[in-house]
Amino acid sequence: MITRRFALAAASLAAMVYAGAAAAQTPVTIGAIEILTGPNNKYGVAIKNGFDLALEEVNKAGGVLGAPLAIAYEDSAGNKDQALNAARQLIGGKKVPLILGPTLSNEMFAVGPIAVERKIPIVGTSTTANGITAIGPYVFRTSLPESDVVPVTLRTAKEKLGVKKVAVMYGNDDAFTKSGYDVMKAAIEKLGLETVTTETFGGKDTDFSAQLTKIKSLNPDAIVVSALVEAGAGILLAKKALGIPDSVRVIGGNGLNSPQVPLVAREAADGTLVGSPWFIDKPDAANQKFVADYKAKYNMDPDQFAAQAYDTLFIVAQAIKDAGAPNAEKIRDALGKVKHNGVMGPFSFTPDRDPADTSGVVVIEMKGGKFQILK
Amino acid sequence: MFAQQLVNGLVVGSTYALFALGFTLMFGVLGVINLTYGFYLSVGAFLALFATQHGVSIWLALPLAALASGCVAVLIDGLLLTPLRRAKAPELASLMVTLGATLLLYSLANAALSTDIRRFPPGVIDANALEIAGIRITMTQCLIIAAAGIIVSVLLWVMNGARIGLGLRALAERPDAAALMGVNAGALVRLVSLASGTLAGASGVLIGLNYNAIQPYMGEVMMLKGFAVIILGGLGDIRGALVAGLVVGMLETLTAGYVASSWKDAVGFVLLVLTLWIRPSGLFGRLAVKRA
Amino acid sequence: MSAPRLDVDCLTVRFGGLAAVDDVSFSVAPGTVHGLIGPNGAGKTTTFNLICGLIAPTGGAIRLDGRRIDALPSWGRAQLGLARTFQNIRMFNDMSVLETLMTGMHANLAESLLASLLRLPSFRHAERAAIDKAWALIDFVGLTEAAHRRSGDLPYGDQRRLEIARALAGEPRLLLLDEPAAGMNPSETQALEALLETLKGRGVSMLLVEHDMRFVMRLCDQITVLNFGRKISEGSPREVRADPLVVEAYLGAKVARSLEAPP
Amino acid sequence: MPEFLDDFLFTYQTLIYALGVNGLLALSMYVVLALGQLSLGQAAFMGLGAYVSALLTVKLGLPFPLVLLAAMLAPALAALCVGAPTLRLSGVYLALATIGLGEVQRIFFINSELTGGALGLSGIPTKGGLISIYGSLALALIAFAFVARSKIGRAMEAMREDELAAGALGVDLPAYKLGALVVSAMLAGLAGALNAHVSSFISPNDYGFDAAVTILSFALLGGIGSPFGPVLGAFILTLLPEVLRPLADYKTVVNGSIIVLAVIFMPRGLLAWRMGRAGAATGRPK
Repeated sequence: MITRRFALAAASLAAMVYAGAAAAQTPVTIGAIEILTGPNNKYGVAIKNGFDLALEEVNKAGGVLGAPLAIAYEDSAGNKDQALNAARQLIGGKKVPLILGPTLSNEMFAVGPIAVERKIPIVGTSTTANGITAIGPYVFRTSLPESDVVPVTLRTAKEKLGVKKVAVMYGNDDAFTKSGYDVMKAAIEKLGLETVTTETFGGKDTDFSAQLTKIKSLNPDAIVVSALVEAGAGILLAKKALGIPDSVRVIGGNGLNSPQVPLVAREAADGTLVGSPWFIDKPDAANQKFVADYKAKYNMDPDQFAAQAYDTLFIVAQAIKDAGAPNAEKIRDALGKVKHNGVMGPFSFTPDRDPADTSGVVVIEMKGGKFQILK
Repeated sequence: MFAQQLVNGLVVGSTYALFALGFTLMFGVLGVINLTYGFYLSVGAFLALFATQHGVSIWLALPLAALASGCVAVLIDGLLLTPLRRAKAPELASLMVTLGATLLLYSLANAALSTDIRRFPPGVIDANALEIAGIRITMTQCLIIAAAGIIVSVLLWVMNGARIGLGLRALAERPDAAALMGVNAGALVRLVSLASGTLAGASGVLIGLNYNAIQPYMGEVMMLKGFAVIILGGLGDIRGALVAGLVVGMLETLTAGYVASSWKDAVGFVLLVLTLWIRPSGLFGRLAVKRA
Repeated sequence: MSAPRLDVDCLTVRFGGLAAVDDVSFSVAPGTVHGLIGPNGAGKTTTFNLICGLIAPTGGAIRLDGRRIDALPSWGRAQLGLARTFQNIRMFNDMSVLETLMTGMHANLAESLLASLLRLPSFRHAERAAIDKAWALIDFVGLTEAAHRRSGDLPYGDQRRLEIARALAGEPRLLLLDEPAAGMNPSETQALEALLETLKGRGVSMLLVEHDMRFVMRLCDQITVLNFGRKISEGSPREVRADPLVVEAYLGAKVARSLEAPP
Repeated sequence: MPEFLDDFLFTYQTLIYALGVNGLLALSMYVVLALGQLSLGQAAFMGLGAYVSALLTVKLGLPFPLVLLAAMLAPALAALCVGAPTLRLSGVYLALATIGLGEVQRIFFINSELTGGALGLSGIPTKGGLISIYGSLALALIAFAFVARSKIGRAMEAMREDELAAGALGVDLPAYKLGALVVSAMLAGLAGALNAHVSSFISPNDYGFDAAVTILSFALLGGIGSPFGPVLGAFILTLLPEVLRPLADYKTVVNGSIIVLAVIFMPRGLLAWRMGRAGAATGRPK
């Protein structure tokens, strides 16, 4: 909480220093619900870092509607009830005209209906599960759903690497990895790939030898994995230890698109393929500035959660400006029309409030601990 | 493939056994289910991690970290359980107190160390797998299997043969009578805590080496499996813990390999429930009778 | 209520290879006080626990009025009218004296769950009757002043009496007393003896384990002597006292003890 | 409704519901602890109630009262299965067996198509609310307070203080233990069902080991001398993180400390209050 209050204070302070005239105004405050504590807080903290970095820039450039923009953070701790409480606080108590977050798709399934009930736009930056925006007409998301990314990855693997037979592994006890699997399964069928076996594991498992031994005996061309960092790195290590050849690539979902993977799996991570609208070494100038600023401010590398949050804040700020007033209904209408060119590439919403543009998606492969575009 | 799966099962099973040994020893002698036990596993792994990061050889870091975990175990036992023993509190009180302590310790560890997954520095141990007749096994895995076997033999020898074992068994069966017989109960309690904490710490280092995944909550995950193993083996039964660990590990691996990996984690708990229904005293049938 | 007859037939229990109670038989006749004595480790408390159902026998039979009870759990035997006290007092520390006695009436108190939930008249009558009966018992054992005190806070002698009263509350047909005078001072022992005499006068059968020989000899009609888990003698106090085997067992133990202890 | 009241109810609705549901859960824990047993399966029973009720509402559209009944019966059955074999063993077996139940159930929910796997069930229609939650809580409280002041309540306390002595007085120990576990499971199931129908979304990981420990800390904070203690404990632990926001970040630390401190220093609960056990005035007869 101390950190949260500090962040708020810092944000307003920054606004005062950089935007003299605007400082006189009470800030326009929007809400954000993220996992700031607990076992999954690395996602929430990265997102908050992304927001704060962008917020600084927005306020340096004069804020919105002649006033600084501020974010009131609420911690969900990854707990659905706490996320619900947070949303009700923000809507009923702080009367925010817009909510950013929450971090997990599960939390959005709980919180979304409340925002819809109160007609407050809510913008997920990391909620990639299927059916998120179907919750209601006020639920937006800026993260490309897995269903937009995974087919690109698999198609590229098929075309460039000649993958025909795949084995599938997914974490079945987590909504994120399970919905990632659902998307993979559909894409595999659509591309006409053969699935030799489908194996599951638990998010906290460390032993994958039984599943991989079985997979090894079935000789697939690639292993398609829907996992978060921990299990994903474990799978890569076990794959190497069991002597599955490097030519059998691991094709991952969003969960494997993390700088943590090579930190743990080291050389075993080489060859991993993921699709993403963003990766840290993306060469354009906007991204290089973002990465440099982020490193300078937080002394660590940004991940895609931070990048998505960074872009989202600009999109939201734009919408508030376009709306002309901090009014939920007007902001919602304006959001639908925003066009933004950020570190993730060109962005706009579909009529169903999902990201419209998938042209930014590239397939990247791990080489020597870094992602680079698959040639 | 079958042979490889058997080896996989043997490794997983030895891991469980290694973990369950100290757990069941604690129950067998001290008569409490000490839920903080899993935490000593995390302690061992992290201490060894920090030591090796500072250039200490793993062969030195392993025993030091294990022993340090043992000391933590003695400390926690002294803080939490000794007062309860003195007050002759019911056994469930100690179960609850260690439950609360577990929650506390893991939350603090998560806050201090973050939940990021970590790994030993490269080259602390030869990570390349040996390949014998198509079966691959790493050095660490051999070490785990050997450790489980050796530790069980030593424990059985101590409990049944050595002089100190007599005192331990007396303490287990009649704590008050043991005191009358001149057994220094306090010292023995500390010794048992030290021994089981050390076992937990050592298994933490080995597990961390084998799976390359060190996290504060690694002990918590192991703990749930640990319950199944010690019940199946019979609470307090050392030989039972070894066999049950191997059985659970093997069955899990075979379930994942030949039935469905989604049911792998259910194996241990189904065995637990079956044991309670059919033979609550565990595989070797030495029932931990309630003390009147 | 008629006093029952307790028959213990060839009772045996082994722990490991050791027979703690070995082929012991005796009977408690209706309305009598039966003593069970013997040197330390003779198997008295074990016999007691076998009769109450805390330990399962290896062999033999226990009958209450001719009905086998050795397969019943302890509460089943209590429901048939067997009540006991413990060698180390077992209080319900947080309960008041009055509540403790009401708890003692458990087996005989007719209160259904439904009646308690709905506070039906039947429930209220039962509770009122229980409270009245508890007061009568409190007066009987002389704890009137302490009626509302926490039983864990009572002095030792009062706790002993409360434990006996708790056992009596269930209107037992046979009362098993495990060293009731242990740890009492002479005046407390005297009060206890008077209490037990009164009970005997009311026709309650009792089985008594006790170390205080004078106490046992005065109170008991019949005595069974155990040594090393076996019955070595049985009869009236006078007969038992005269039995050379008994003298030897006790003397032997005494001599052995005096040899062990430094002068 | 005036706007400020509407805002207030909206803002604190989740909290208000959570207070009631957690109160019920604390009571479910109380029944077991009150006779000296420990169940770590309360979260599992809650989850079973939640899933059964949600499925019956969503798939079959059964009327709500019937759904609630089913949500109580299913966990009761599970409690019988786990409780029966462990009753004659020492209390640790029940504690470990209920942990096992929770895990088996979680694995089932994750793998079953019917329960939506890890994605859980979303779009559960809102049913019940203030009246059904607080009505159940009030009914349960009154029932437990009445039972506490009766033969059954005395037997339960006797078992907690000294099981051996209670047995010697004719208290049928296994029947009481099993009865308490079943009642406890039914209450937890009811709490789960009520919660599921006001939060629209449930998933398997909501009912894990952490939840079980939290429920235990409710009861231990409040103390088990009376049924009111655990409910108060639940209220405090639910409100505390909302009132003192800094505490929210350390919720698990707080819960853990409460358990440790309560057991070692205040075995009667931090809010020790024991209610009398007689169902009528205990004065001398006139």
